[in-house]
Amino acid sequence: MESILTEAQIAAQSSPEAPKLNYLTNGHSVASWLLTRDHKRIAILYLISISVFFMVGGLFAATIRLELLTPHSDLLDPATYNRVFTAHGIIMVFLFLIPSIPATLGNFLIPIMIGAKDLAFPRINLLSWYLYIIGAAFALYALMQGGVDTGWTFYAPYSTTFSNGYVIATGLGAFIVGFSSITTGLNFIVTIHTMRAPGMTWFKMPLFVWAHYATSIMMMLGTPVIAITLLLMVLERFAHIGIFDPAIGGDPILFQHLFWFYSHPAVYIMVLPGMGVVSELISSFSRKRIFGYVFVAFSSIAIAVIGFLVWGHHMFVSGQSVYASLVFSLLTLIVAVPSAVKIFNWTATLYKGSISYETPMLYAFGFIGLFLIGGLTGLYLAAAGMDIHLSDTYFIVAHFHYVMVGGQVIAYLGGLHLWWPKMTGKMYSEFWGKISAMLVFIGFNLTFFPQFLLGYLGMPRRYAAYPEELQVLNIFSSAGATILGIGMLLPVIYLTASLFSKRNAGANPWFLPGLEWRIPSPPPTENFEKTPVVTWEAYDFGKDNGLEIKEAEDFFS
Amino acid sequence: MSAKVEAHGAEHHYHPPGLQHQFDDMAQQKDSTSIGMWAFLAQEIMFFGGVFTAYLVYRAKFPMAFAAGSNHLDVVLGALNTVVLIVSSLTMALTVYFAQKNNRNMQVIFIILTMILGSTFLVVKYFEYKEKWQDGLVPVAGWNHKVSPEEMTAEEHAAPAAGAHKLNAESAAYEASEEFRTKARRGEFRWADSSLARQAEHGHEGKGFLTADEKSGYFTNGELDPQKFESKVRIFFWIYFVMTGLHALHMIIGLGIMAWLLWRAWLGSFSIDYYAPVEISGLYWHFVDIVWIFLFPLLYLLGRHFLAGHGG
Amino acid sequence: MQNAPFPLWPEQASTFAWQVDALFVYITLICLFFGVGSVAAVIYFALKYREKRRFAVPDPIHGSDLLELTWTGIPFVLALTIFVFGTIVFYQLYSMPADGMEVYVVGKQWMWKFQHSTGQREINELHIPVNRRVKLTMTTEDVLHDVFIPAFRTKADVVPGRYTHLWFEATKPGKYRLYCAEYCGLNHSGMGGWVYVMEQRDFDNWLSGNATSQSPIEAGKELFQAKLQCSSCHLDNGAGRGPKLTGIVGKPVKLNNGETITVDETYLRESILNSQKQVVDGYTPIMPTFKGQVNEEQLLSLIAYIKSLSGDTSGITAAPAASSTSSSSTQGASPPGAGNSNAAGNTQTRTTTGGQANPHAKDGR
Amino acid sequence: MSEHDHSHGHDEPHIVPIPMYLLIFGILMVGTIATYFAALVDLDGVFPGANTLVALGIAFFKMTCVVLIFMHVWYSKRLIWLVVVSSFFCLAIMFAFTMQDYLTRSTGTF
Ligand code: HEA
Ligand code: HEA
Ligand code: HEC
Ligand code: CUA
Ligand SMILES: [Cu+2]
Repeated sequence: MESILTEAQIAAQSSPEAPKLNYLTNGHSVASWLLTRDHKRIAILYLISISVFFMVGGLFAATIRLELLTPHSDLLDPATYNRVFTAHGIIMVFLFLIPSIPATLGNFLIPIMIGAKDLAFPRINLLSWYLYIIGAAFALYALMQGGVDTGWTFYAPYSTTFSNGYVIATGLGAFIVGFSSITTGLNFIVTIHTMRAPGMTWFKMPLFVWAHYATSIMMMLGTPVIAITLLLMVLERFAHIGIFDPAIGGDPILFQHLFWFYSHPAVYIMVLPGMGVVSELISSFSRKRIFGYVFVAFSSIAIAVIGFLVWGHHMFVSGQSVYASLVFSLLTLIVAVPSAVKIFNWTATLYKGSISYETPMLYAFGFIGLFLIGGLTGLYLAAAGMDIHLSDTYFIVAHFHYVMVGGQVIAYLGGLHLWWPKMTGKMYSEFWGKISAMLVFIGFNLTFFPQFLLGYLGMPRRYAAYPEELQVLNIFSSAGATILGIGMLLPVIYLTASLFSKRNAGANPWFLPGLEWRIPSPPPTENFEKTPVVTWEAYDFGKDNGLEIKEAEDFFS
Repeated sequence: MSAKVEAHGAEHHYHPPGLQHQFDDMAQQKDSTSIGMWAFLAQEIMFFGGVFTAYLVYRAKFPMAFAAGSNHLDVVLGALNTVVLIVSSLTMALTVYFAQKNNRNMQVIFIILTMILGSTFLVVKYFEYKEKWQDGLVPVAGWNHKVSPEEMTAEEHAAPAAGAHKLNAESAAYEASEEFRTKARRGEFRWADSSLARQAEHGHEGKGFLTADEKSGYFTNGELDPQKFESKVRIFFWIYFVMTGLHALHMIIGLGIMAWLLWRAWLGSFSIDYYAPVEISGLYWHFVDIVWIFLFPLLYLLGRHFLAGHGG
Repeated sequence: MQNAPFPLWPEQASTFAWQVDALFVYITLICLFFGVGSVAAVIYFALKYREKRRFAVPDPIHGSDLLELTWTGIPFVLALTIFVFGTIVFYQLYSMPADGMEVYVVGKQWMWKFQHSTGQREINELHIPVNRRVKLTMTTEDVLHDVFIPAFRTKADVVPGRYTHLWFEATKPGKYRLYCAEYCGLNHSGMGGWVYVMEQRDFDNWLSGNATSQSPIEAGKELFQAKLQCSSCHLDNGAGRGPKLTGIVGKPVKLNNGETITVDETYLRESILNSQKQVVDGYTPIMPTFKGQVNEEQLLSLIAYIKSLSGDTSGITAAPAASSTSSSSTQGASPPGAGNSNAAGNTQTRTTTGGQANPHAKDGR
Repeated sequence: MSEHDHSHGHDEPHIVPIPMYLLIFGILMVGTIATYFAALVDLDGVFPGANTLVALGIAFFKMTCVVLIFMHVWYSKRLIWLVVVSSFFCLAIMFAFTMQDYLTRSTGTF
């Protein structure tokens, strides 16, 4: 097979001129955006929406940390504080982190990476964005009306009977957003099965696609359960029938089972895409195929499958049967192994690589360090005897921020930087990129490491006020959050600024072999002029990858 | 490879009707839609699965209360509906058959038959719900038919409040009120047929078969407590309404899909080359049928034998 | 550690605290092994293999099944050791001693109520003797709460409608924090207090000297006469709308269904909570049900007071449900409302009404 | 995994003959009648829970017929089988792991 690059594309790669008609310039009306069925435009719609919610969630986080600067509830009264951390949790989880990578980077890249014109169901893709927006509107309505104070876990019977927040509106919001996640997952599964270009076999797919495949399985099979659970909760609150009400024989712990049946798989929904991104980052900037590609690919699937068997580890102290706890404990420790496999393979990929420290790569390093800490602290929680002391303390808070922020958010930022030139055709400022990556890393550790100590000392979570002797560590944490906040704010500024700069990125600024780098930046609406025929392995930097990646000197001299 | 069809080239290639731009050919499109539908059904299974889990948990805890609740349902109507749905599944399957045979008229006829059967199901369901409403079996306070004084029998007038109570009773004032008296007997939450619990207490040859939860869940100081028993029956009805309600909702959506399908079939859109919409609508319809195949025994039948074995 | 500007390690004050800490250290060692190892490797490789020429392409390496097997196998085995160790500690923490000193705990938005088996009651404070096993039997009147004592390294949720248990044996006299660790609404962070661990002698003193607070009988009297207005019907001369309650305990009472029952705590409890159920012969069932209006504690006080009217001032020793009026076939019938209580084997002796219709709830939101 | 192959245009759909549909329909009707009558007989004498087992067994059998023939899974690719089986597997996990808590709870804490 000869190279699939057209003359024009090769020209585009070396000349800074972007092609005239791309997906961004193909229609400028509002309707051309709001009614688009182009996966790339929908990705941009998602990108904008989730960024907004990330800011809102971040502002709530800032409020939390400000309040916790002093041991007393002086800035916020407890009623407000409860609403603030609930809003923070719900917005960050349902409106930001779950759609973060899949709905933006995944949406944008999966069809391109497998050589398709679009996702299998473009209209359902658009529907998914609208569902997201409708769900978010419900949540925002609840927020405006005074918020919810149940915590993001909505535990019964507090949520069903005792809370006087807007539980129904929020519950319905999360219910609807759930369907947006289901439709995204469905689309990905079908697309990955049926839309691969000729020659693109399963084991030629980038690991990013594998990770999304595993994520989609969990979205498909897990999310409906949270939907029905929230529906039952809403109905219960509305009609006071008592299915979770112990007064008439209902069982509040059933709610926890149903909730975590989804929400544990959801935490993997919240990290697998990040792992997919990190595979791409590590490979790209050490210019090597991922070590043990097949193992990394299957470890995603293993996490998806075993991930459904461990939910009870959130309920060790809940009054669940002790035998059930032990079964869940064992399975939880087993599901940690595939994550270990990934970490080790990434490390091994670096061996004898040709490593450059671009901004995205800094995020990848950050991910490995932070996710390691987050994941390893998961082991403490998985050991039933240890979790009794740690459950519902700041140790948990630190654990999940390390995996969610240190894992997924960092990976998301890394991925956003890697594919920003592809999505927008513009290059951001490498200088500011590096600065902000460092700030995030330092700020993050300063914020959340002290929380491990706080947790072991016994500071319970969801506390508006805490004992005086714990103030020093809390001040560290709040100080760190300031640095972290600045670190997170910077990309918003310099990435936006890059849109108005003249620094065109070219089709392939980093000389990478993936299919997405073989089309212009920004890509045309149809992605490929001609359906590509794939003859090379994933991450093939070698001579026969069909792409004339000349060594860099040629371009820089 | 070279035989690939270019959907959106500069010149016009062969573009079969119904082929969407993102697909290369009809085979790919058909594959995608059917995998998509199956994935969607997997999602539906888990969605219903949540309520089935709740059913499982509570039925394992309170089998007698569930039996008592089940005995309040109209098993004849339930069986009728089962038959109606099975026939509709057959007509749906035949619709697909005739689409494959390019027979427009038969397609239209069978879609209409399917819709008629689907509507029959819903009408029957409506009457069942109405009956529950009249009998005070809706588990939500205040959502039942209020028995007016005129409707009451002499007996009911005579002993309005004896042993009467309301769940979550707020006060005696309420119990003494007019509203309460009008609900007595046939009013809300009067469904305790606690004889089943009594029977289970003594069981076969003196071997009681109450579960541990039932022992604490129905009895107060060793006395069968109708109020506590009723609250468990109420859980049964709650699950009954959620399950059948969600199922009915799916039927209604199914009818909407059928209407659209009828329109397309009328226009003669489907043939052996392109009948994926018929096929996947059929999948959906059969799925809804399957849910009912389980709901029928779980809700209507389990527990009937308690009546049979012990003469009621 | 006392000299540090802030604490870094919580005090160890129970027999199993060291086990939990040992487990912590064990897992930490494993984590350091993998964490430091991986991070060191990443840093070393990143420095050593930094690109020599811009975007040079190194020789590809595809992988090694042997390596994969190693680094799947080793974590797997270590994970299993963590499981075993964790299970041992879990067993220690969650298997209840048979001979523990019983304390009953009722959580309520937003306070902890403790009652010793000798009758003493405290709020947000728990006094216990050192070196003695203490077993908590816990429930809640409203939502989930969680008893958490970091210095003892143990916690457990309290669940409405059923009993959960916790035990510990304190090793050091002192004052330790008690928290509510399960989110329970508005004042969750205020729902805490102290556990006072005392030498046995001090504890005995405390027990006997704890007369400052109102006794159950006094509290019951106040409820009966003022707060709940029972006395408006139950007059001492028997002329009220309800029967006279003086001297009834231990005596048979005839009901209007012809049965005769001996008045005991359970009967009293039922009469108050479900007054319509057992109606005294000759009276109309006009007594309102107090279910949902009196909480568990008030109920205990009322019963204590009514008993004192019959000259029985022993207070509440055994709880109503346990005073086995249970019929033979339903041994262990649990208290009303304790719908899914911990099953038949649950022979412990306090009761609760479980959650009731709740005044905080706002409809339709 | 069974794959969509780009090299041939249309894979011919399998047309299930009408008698097959009628046969399945007959089985379903018989199944319905059977469940109905089985439910009225007290089988608990055989072993406890026999009634439940029979009712669910018949329902499961009916479902299998519908899935295989009416829904054409019997004639479909392996992938479809996989989707069907894995979703039921997932459901089974939810049931089993939830019940393992409830069924072992009454034994108390160890
Ligand atoms: C992205 C999200 C994410 C991820 C990936 C994880 C990953 C893990 N989590 Fe976490 N978790 C959360 C998000 C996440 N978690 C959240 C949000 C909560 C709190 C919810 C709430 O209550 O609000 C929580 C709570 C939580 C609990 C409940 C605590 C409690 O409430 O009492 C537990 C208990 O087992 C747990 C365990 C684990 C484990 C074992 C992993 C594992 O998957 C980690 C695997 C990774 C590694 C282990 C690191 C790499 C491995 C090696 C370098 C090799 C060494 C390994 C071995 C020796 C096995 N988590
Ligand atoms: C994706 C998930 C996610 C993310 C990204 C974060 C991010 C952060 N979280 Fe979050 N957190 C949760 C998920 C997440 N959290 C969840 C699920 C809970 C549990 C809730 C519950 O208990 O129910 C929780 C709870 C939680 C607590 C515990 C509250 C308590 O239990 O009492 C704390 C306390 O420190 C905290 C802090 C932070 C901080 C400092 C960040 C920082 O990383 C945030 C940094 C980002 C920013 C600061 C935004 C940057 C942007 C700006 C600053 C722009 C400013 C805007 C304008 C100028 C317009 N979080
Ligand atoms: C409206 C009047 C009224 C009020 C107020 C009232 N009761 Fe009664 N009570 C009665 C009547 C009438 C009976 C007898 C009928 C019955 O058993 O239900 C009775 C019966 C009882 C009995 C059983 C007596 C026996 O001899 O067997 C007890 C115990 C009791 N009440 C306690 C209380 C307590 C405690 C309160 C306050 C919390 C209270 N009552 C408030 C009217 C009242
Ligand atoms: Cu009680 Cu938190
Ligand atoms: Cu989890």
